[in-house]
Amino acid sequence: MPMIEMREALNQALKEEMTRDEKVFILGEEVAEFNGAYKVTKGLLDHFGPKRVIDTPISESGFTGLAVGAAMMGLRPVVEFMSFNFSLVAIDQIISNAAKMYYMSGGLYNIPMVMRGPNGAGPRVSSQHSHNMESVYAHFPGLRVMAPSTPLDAKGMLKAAIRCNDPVVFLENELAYNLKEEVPEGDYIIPIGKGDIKREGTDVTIIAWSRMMSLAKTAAEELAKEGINVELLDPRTLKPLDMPLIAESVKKTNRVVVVEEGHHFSSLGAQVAESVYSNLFDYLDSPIARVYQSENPMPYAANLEAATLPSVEKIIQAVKQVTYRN
Amino acid sequence: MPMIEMREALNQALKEEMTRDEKVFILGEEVAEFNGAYKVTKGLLDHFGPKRVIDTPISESGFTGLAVGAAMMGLRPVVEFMSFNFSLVAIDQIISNAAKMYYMSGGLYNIPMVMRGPNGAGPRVSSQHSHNMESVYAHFPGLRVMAPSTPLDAKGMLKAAIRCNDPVVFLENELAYNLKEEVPEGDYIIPIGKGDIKREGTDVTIIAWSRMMSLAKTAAEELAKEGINVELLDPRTLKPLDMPLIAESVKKTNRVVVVEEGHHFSSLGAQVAESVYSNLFDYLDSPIARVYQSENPMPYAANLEAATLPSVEKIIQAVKQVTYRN
Amino acid sequence: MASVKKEMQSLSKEKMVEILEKMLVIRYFEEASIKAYQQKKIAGFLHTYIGQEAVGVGTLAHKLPQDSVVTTYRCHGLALALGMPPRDGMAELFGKVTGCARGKGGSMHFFSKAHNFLGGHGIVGGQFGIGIGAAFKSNYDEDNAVSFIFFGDGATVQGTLHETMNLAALWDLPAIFICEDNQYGMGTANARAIANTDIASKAEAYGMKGYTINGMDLNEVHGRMGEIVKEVRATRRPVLIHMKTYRYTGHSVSDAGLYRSKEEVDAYKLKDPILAISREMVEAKVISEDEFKTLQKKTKASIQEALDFAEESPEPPLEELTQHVYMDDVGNA
Amino acid sequence: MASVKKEMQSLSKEKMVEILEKMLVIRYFEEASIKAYQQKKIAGFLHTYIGQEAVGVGTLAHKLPQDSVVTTYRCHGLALALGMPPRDGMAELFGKVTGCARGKGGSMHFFSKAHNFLGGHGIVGGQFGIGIGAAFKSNYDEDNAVSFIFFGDGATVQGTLHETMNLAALWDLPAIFICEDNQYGMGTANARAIANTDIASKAEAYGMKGYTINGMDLNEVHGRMGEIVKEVRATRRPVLIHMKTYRYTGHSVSDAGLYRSKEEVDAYKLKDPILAISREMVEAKVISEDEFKTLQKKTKASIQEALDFAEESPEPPLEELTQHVYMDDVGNA
Ligand SMILES: Cc1ncc(C[n+]2csc(CCOP(=O)(O)OP(=O)(O)O)c2C)c(N)n1
Ligand SMILES: Cc1ncc(C[n+]2csc(CCOP(=O)(O)OP(=O)(O)O)c2C)c(N)n1
Ligand SMILES: [Mg+2]
Ligand SMILES: [Mg+2]
Repeated sequence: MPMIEMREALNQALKEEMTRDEKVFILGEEVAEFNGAYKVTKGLLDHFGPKRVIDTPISESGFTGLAVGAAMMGLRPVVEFMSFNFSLVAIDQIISNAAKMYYMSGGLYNIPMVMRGPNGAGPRVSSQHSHNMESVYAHFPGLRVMAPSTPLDAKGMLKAAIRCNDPVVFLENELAYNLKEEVPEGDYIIPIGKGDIKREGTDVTIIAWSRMMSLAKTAAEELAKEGINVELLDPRTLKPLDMPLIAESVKKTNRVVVVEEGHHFSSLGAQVAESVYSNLFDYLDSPIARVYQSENPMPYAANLEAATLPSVEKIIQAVKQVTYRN
Repeated sequence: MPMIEMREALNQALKEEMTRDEKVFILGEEVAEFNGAYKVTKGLLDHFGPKRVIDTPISESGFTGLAVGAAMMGLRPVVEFMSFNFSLVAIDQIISNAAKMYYMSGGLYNIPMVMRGPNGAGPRVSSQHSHNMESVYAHFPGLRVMAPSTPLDAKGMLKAAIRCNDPVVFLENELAYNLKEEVPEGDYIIPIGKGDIKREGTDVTIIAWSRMMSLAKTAAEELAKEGINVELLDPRTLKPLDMPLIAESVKKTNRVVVVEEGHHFSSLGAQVAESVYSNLFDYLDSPIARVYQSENPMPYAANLEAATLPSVEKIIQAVKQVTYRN
Repeated sequence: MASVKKEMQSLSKEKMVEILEKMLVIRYFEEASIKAYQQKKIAGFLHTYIGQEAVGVGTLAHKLPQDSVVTTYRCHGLALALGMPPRDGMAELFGKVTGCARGKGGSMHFFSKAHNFLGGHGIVGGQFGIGIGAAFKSNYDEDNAVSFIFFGDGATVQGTLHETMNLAALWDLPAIFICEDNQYGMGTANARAIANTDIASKAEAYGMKGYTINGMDLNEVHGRMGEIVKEVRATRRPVLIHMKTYRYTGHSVSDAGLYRSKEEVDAYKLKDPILAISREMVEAKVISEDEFKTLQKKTKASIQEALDFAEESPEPPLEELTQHVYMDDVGNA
Repeated sequence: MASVKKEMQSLSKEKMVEILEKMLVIRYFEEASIKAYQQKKIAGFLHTYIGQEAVGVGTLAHKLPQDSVVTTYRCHGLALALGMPPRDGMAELFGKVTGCARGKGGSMHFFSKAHNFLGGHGIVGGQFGIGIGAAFKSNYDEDNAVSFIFFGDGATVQGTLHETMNLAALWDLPAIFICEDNQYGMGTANARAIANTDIASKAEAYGMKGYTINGMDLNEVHGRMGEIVKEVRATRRPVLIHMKTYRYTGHSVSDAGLYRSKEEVDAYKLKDPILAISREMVEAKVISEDEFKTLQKKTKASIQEALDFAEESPEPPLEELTQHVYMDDVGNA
């Protein structure tokens, strides 16, 4: 299998799905002639032409709304947000329209639509360009939320998202676009709602997604040297969560660390922890530890940025806390 | 002390603060000539004139942005959202601008601004008009979030919010505007960050805010008849949470029910529960029970709407669950 | 039919009667819904279309099956103009499972797949994108459709109008933006909300054509919209229409309307579009006075039938509570 | 000074030299920042103002102390035009605590309270509201100020422009909307994004005045903005200015600029605003060739000083991480 980057894996997913179904089209800022701000859509304009690969003006609310309407009429739009920070100016279309349409029309109009793009901190891009949006989008029923951590997952998950008949928020990560992995050529699907054990272990379960899984992997390797055997669980789909998989792992390890890149308060990480506490209370040998961004907007300065974000060290620290190895 | 409605208590707070500080002004749809969609601003135009009580066009993003700019230049705007559902079209101004400004300007520009209006379900207003926004706004550092449950609290809290030098999201509730209570005339403050025990009890702590506290009160009365002695804790400020008060109560009762009107996933209620679990693990005699909206957009039909929302019965059920009285 | 205004002369008697009947259906439906609201059979918001009937009926007379329509919460009139059976609408207002949105949407969220009626939307300006999306689809599939996008005067100052008019003009989308200017957004007269109240003139900023039409005059609406729809269908260029109209009732049933005078309202009622066109048709002997009365009776009866149907229909079963949240089943949802 | 263009004739020599110097400061600052970026002293996004200097300097020459200014992420030039010391800006780019935003904002978020410079904003269109808010404050306090709101051509299709121009026009806010049309929004030529590229013509939709100005010509910018600012200060009516300009570098340092030809860029460089005005001043004997060279040297040295300062300054102390999140201490925060 060829070793390819995350961006290329996503590109393959788009290309294969657009080939399979001519109702699929992609639109967003710089996706066509510029080949995508992060090159995820590279070559698609050449291959599919300007009817299906569409550069938009900087009108997120307008073109997201357009996608909702096109989806109601039977097309299957893929909206690229240059980054999910810019989804904030379009969020009413996502929450009031895309998420509610199927329900409030009594089942008449479903919205087969994917919204994708980088989420979370970029490198040194400061306060307005570093939002983690999973906690917001996962809050509202009507949306699915997915966030791959590896190229292999990314391809199969994006294909599942495009085939889904409901609106999917698909969160990528700028700092992970160049992650490399062997990825099968051709068609395969990673189903929505299925998590994955990225490393088997016995002492503690780290639940982490998107770029945080890479950090968790490094932490697990470090910890192995100290004799702590970490299980790594990637939910992959953030909503709905794969609770059966989480339960299975927690019943085995009895200790949990939840790692998220974003803010902690009223967050997806809080939800994961709360779900574990409430459903698996008797299996827990220690309180869950959480790793997350510090409680401030993202600063620009290198030292402050580093101090804000989760790190391998912080994850190791958290594992030691729940395993009482401090 | 006169018995007054919630809307009148809020009105007094506005009037007193506008009298105290001429930098305070209010703007929003129908706040002036129409006296407010829910009459919270009644009489303010007559009293303060059109310079300080301003009807806006239906341009939430525009006038919220205007308020941010005015705040940077030293004014103290109070923005009324006719409902917090409409804050979604302005949310980029709230999150990217209001919440980040003080930090990203390195402390040069603080934003003394209050955004207020009804939050949560109205009566039979269906999918797009029933959002609970506390879980979203509480997620982002830079904002304070407050949600009074009684007229007395409402007045003192809104006064504190207006005097705050940071942006405050102040969540009222349409169905609670006519709640009546004795409220002192004249000045008093309920400080930001201070919760309140609305009823002392020994068997279980119900943590609830805004309109849910009324339901919890009724539930507590019912439960008292069955010999279950409920403590009612209203955090009042949702961010920052009054964790010392919560800890004190939980250490006493050892059992917790968290009630929120909104959706449960990645929510403020999840956060409250998680905070209790993580900080007070050893004091809990049973897993926390949560009461919340069912996982669907708000339907219009009377029976479905009722089934969606938390109810006194569901709260009683949850209390029985954590006290093992089923 | 010599004395019927030029615009209508080309229509058959049947077509003219159909148009008149639709206006009556809307009027009676809305009047009945207000009554039912007062009887607490309907709850939440209720925004009626009374006074604006000529706009919806005159415009949508030109809709072809492949065309689509989207509007605001003030959506009953357009649904009925499209031919939605009154019972489907009334049952929706009553929150019954037989309603056009299975009782889940309510007054603000009528939908009809049979007519490509893309809703009833509660967020001011929230429907613009949907409308241009339908127009986009039409170009994508080359199906010759146009998209009718209705909105209020108050909505002209929402940012999405600007974004979507630009997109439509930039991409040659066959979108017909129709501002139903009833002169108020809730209690705000539009001169207090819109810096330049000549709404058609805003088209120029996007290189679009703009038209102003007297929305109280069925003849004018029908005639001019006929030409405009034909033009858009052919050129694929979006247009902006400023329809001057008026709502007789409050913004919603709970609005006492203190921001405008009784005289103002009464003056508009004298220009009532139904009154005007029915008189004209009687005078031109398209129908007799008796035929008109029969039509009124028949229409009223159909609304009564709708009320009975709504009354007798069941509420949605409780299992539906969490149905239609997602179309796809997903493993661990 | 007979041969200096009419617009500048009223200026003293000192004022003219000051204007030229500001343009040089910006040019050298930006060139130095690109170099420092390549040396990895600066990270994240870096959007330079090279080519657009005449717009900022020519416009802000008319700013009074009480006036305010807000712009996009392409904010270094305006900060320097206002008189922010280059070291404050360079230290910010280096992420140092001595920077104008204590190293917390970075390239996109310059601020200066001394100049009412309300930032540097990263969200396209995010600054419009701030700008009209400052204008609102000026009317509220009757302080006679005006508000300068800069934005790119790409931002003209964000909904908030529409909302804020309407509000400014409706409420007579002294806001000067200045579109710096450098012809591209990232890789998108503006004809591919804007349905009607005659941006000044959009003012009409709000009953505002619109003006088109050659932003490569310092004389024209300075002269016409002088009149316009005076007009707005007096009338309190907002205006929309279409400044035609060009950026020489990529959208940000990481952009190779493949969407436009070298010829196109070179053609603009021939119209370079600094070259033009300095030649004119030398020809008109406002300054001598030597004086100009001295000015260049002096300016370069000041930028070197700024680089040294930035280099030597400390990073923000770690305690600052969670400072400036809130101004007020709150009990249990
Ligand atoms: C974004 C948003 N802001 C505010 C509201 C509340 N609201 C509902 S209708 C309305 C007035 C709209 O007036 P107009 O567009 O003229 O339509 P009309 O009701 O007159 O048909 C307002 C302010 C809303 N639904 N959405
Ligand atoms: C709402 C939003 N969408 C997208 C972006 C990404 N983005 C940053 S700059 C830019 C282009 C802006 O072009 P223009 O307004 O012409 O300004 P210029 O960079 O040319 O000065 C884009 C698309 C953003 N920052 N904000
Ligand atoms: Mg109106
Ligand atoms: Mg540009």
